[in-house]
Amino acid sequence: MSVSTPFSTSSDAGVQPRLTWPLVVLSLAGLILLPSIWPSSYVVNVLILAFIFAILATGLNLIFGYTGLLSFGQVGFFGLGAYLYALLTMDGGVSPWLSILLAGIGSGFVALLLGYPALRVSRASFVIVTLSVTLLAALLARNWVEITRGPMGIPRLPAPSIDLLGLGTFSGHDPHVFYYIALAIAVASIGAIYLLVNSPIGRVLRAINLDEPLAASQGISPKKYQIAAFAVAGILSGIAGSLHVSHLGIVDPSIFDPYYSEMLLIIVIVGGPGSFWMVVVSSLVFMAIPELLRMAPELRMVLFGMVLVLAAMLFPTGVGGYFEQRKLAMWRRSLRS
Amino acid sequence: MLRATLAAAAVLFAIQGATAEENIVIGLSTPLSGSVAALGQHENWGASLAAKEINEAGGINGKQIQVEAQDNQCNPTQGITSVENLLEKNPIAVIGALCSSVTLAVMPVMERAERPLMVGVATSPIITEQAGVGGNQWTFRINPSDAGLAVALGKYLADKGSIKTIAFVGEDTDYGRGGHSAMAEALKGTGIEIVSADFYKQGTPDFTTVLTRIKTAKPDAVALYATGVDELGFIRQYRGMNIDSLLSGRVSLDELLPVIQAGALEDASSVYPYAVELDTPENKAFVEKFKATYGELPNNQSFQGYESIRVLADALKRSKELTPAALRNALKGTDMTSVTGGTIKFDDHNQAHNLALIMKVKDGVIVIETTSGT
Amino acid sequence: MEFFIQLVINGLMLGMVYALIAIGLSLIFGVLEIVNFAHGHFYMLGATVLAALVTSAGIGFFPSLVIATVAVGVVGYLVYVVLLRHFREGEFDRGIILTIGIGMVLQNGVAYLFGSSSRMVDTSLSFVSWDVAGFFVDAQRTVAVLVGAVAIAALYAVLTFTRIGKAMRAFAQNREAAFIVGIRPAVIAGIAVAIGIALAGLAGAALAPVFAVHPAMGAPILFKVFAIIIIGGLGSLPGALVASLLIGVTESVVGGYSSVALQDAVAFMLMIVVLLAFPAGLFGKGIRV
Amino acid sequence: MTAILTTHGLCKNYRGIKAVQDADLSVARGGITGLIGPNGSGKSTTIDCITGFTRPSSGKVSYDGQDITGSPSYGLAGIGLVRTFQNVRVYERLSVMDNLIVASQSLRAHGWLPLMLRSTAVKADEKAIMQEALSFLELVGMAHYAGAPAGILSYGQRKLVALAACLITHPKLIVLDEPLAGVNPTIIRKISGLIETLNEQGLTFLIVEHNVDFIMRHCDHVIVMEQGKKLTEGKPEDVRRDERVLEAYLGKRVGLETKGTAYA
Repeated sequence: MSVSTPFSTSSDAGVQPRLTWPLVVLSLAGLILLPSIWPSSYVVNVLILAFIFAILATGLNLIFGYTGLLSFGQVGFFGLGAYLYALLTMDGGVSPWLSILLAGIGSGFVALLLGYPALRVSRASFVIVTLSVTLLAALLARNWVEITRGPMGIPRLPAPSIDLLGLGTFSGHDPHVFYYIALAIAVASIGAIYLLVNSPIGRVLRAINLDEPLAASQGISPKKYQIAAFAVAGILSGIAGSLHVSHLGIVDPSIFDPYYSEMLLIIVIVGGPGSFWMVVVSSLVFMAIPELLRMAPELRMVLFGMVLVLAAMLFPTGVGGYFEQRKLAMWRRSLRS
Repeated sequence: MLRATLAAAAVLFAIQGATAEENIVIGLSTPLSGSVAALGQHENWGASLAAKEINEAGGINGKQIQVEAQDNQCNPTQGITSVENLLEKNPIAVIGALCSSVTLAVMPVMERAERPLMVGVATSPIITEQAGVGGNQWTFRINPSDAGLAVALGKYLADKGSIKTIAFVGEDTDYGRGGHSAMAEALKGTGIEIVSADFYKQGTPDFTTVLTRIKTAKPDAVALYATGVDELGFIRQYRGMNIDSLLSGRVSLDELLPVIQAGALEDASSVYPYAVELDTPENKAFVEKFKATYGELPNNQSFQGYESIRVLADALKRSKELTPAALRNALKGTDMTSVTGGTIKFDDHNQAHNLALIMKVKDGVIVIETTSGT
Repeated sequence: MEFFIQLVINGLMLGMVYALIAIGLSLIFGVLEIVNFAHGHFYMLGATVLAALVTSAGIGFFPSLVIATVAVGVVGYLVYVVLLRHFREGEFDRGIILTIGIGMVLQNGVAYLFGSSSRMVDTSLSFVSWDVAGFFVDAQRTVAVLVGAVAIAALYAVLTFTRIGKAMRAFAQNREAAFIVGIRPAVIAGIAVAIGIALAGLAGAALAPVFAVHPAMGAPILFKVFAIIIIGGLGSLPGALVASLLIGVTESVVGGYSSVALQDAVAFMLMIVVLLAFPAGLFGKGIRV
Repeated sequence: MTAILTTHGLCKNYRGIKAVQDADLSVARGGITGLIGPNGSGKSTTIDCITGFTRPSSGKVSYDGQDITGSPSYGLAGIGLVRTFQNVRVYERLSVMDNLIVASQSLRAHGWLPLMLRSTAVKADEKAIMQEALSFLELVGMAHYAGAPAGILSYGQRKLVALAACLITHPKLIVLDEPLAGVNPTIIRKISGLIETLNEQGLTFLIVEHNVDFIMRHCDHVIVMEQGKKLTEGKPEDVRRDERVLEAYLGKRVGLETKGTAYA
């Protein structure tokens, strides 16, 4: 046996079809060109939402799919980032770009602080604590009127703008400009998480998820990695939240709508927890579906509920997990022969 | 996958484009799902009923009005998406968005699209501040603001003379909070004092605590700013506890008929922009038709939806051409009689000043005590 | 002082309501290790069924109460047989995802079928209240609390004296131990789930004449009860009862002396404090009676 | 020989049950120490206390001159103390190679940024680890499975991979919890041989095992536990002849059959 055995070192690359990279580049090119081919601001708006949800879903995928912790705090950090953005730009006079960055860091920092009590006991209590954090954040947004302006929300938020030297300034209030801002931030933050999960750190996260005692016996401190992953997911949520309200132009307590938590969960479950690109694709698909299924909203939610039930019963690993199963089957066959 | 989705979307738009050719499309963005879906449904019903009536009477210069409703879940995100979606259908104007925060989020979108936004239900004063002079030229509001209603109620309560202290209870939304600041402002100098203010979370099932406090403090009146589910729950528990303080505020008495008939709300008063009991021929006809069509009595939302279409139709008829810009100019010159008997005329901030109705429960029925301008 | 005592009375009554829901949730967690995210929606289902029986079918309150409880219990048993039964131990996340899905179907299904507006259920006790030694006691609420107390006492008796009850407790301690009692684990778990869910349905039905009935009523109370079972110790039934009463009283007193907004935050803040001080909750795990 | 690991007065109580009482144990550096005893005699709890998976109620654990009482499990691999588990544990959805790379300590020394960006130093390290992992896999005879997900391996094969994963941490002392249980004779021979070879290279072993044959043949020191206490210790042949040991096993076994159902 020579050293040149083509074993997989990055856990993801072996699972995904080989076409991944050309596909990613092609899709990206497509997304860059899309507004010029199809300039409908409705379509542009739906895609902006999809980019924002892709960031949010990638954050949940990191903490749930890779690290194995089901967090309902992501929407809480999403809202926290949104409020941080609003307060920084409106009350703090900070520029929109810097505010997005600070909103991400701020949300990540709060996640870091909450990680310890949340992870203290069990996975069950982690779920409930993170859920409560979102509920508490919503309560705070509604009732701490002096800071958050309460349910009236904070309107007239600025949007980041692009200053191209010589070409003038493009305001992010124009959906077509904001489209590229959202795309750029999505590519940057999702790309960073891609690097993370495919690095040795990502491997350790998966290991902790698969067998926490074994990892501990090998000198890995599970809590340290879990809290760090929770913080990183918090940063992503904060960035997504600030980006979102800079586009909306207003932040109010409905940013904590449980509907977001439900959608986010469906995106990651159907895409497949721990399957990187499938979750990103799933965000795009699920942001488009409500637009295509604009019939009876209750019926749509019943349908989504059934999707969750079916996914939990039949495909707990989602679409992405399906590829992995196939790969496992292939290995078994090859070993038998 | 993405391509398939986009292709499907393209087909969808193509279909929608075809229908938009013949009719005058008016968009409606309102919550059709979520906790306030029932209110949105009423606005939608009211608007549809008005459109039906106008179409049956020959439409606008022979063209039919088509109301396109989109769900906004009372959430700014869905609000923007719903309006962008409506804009694909080339509407001449959009009615919306019931919730103040959604309305505020949608205003710049409509401004960019250069189409009128007709606000009928949202009460936030910021909407008016931002509209008209020096601001958003495309937003018009027909419902009175919180301030107008609160002034009318404050005057009524002060004239009664018997009320000196008020405990305020409201939901922790723009409706409750906005109502509180408007009341506080309106009661200045009337000799009436707001002794406590409580804001509860929407969907709270239990009001015992705040009611116990009120029962102990014994204010002369309780001003309630609650909606739907919570209002019903509050009033039920309020009556269950035999609290002597008079009930007032913005109580949707129309929806509490069983409680009122049971004699449980005697002497309660309320200020509202609309009441089923309003004694004008237009309103009688409206209530009749609404009930026949939808099986329920109309409420403020259905009335405002109905009125929004009427105001738009009136402007469309006067408009030189059927374009959004011409419609806006026509709207500015609106001077029509409302279903309530009041006059709809937009001020510098595109705010109309319809009537405020003070209603009271007397012998198990709702009577309209006074009407005043706002 | 009188005000304070009144607040405590209110709090204890509210706490009993929480207890009914929390004990069922804790029972299911103890046996299956599943956090039932649909639990609040079964509470809503109980209230909705009762409202339909009383207002539309004209059946009396108490017969309706029994019918609604049994109906919700049967739905719960079916949920176990069709869905939860196929879960293996340790599939914690799948359980949550599944029950969230069930909750979405229930809430939106009811909203689709019956509309999302709220309904009131009137009974002969609706506006009756008593003055007991100067303190106010609401009749309808007293009925709900008594029904709850009877149900909790009955559950205690079942867990202590019957074979199946003992099996449930053994099962919660050690899955294989259930074999000794000679009852199949699937049967034990199925009955535990049915009882737990029926209790939620009972709570909803008993409270329908007190609170407004609408499709979204399940979520807020469920989240509060989550905090309660964490405080009481996941899976501990006495813990659930004590924590429920504790939260009920604390909420009432906090709301009475400060603000209603803070009242809603009490349970969550107390939960975080308990997690920091007693990580396993006040009572630790295990269905003990 | 000096002791690499000692415990003094080790106690562990669970809800009033004394799982381990006053155990004074000592593991000689460079040796193979066997830890035996009937079921429920406290062997597993003892090694859980030693490897940081449970906190002793009282007593002291020293390793390599350091007091490690109550230190968390993850703090021990770094100082050369690793363990395997009774029901073998591997990362089922990771490849066999990745199982070893995760266990390796050296990559974790890098900062997160170089790791994320795979700096040249990280790349070089990774390459070195892969080489090393492969050599350990060859040693245990699993090199041709390097790319396979560990989940497809048989029970015995997993034990081999788990052993290789221990080795890549460069341990001084390996605690093996029933390394031979549930494994076919071929792999028993394989594992026995490996332990022997590695011990010759200077590795110390503490082995919990029921296979008496293995204990007699490979251990140079045996500790017997019964009901949470140390019963006796000594050379395998001496322990074998000890009446008390026989009694403990037989007596307990009888007791187990009646009592067993309560815990089964």
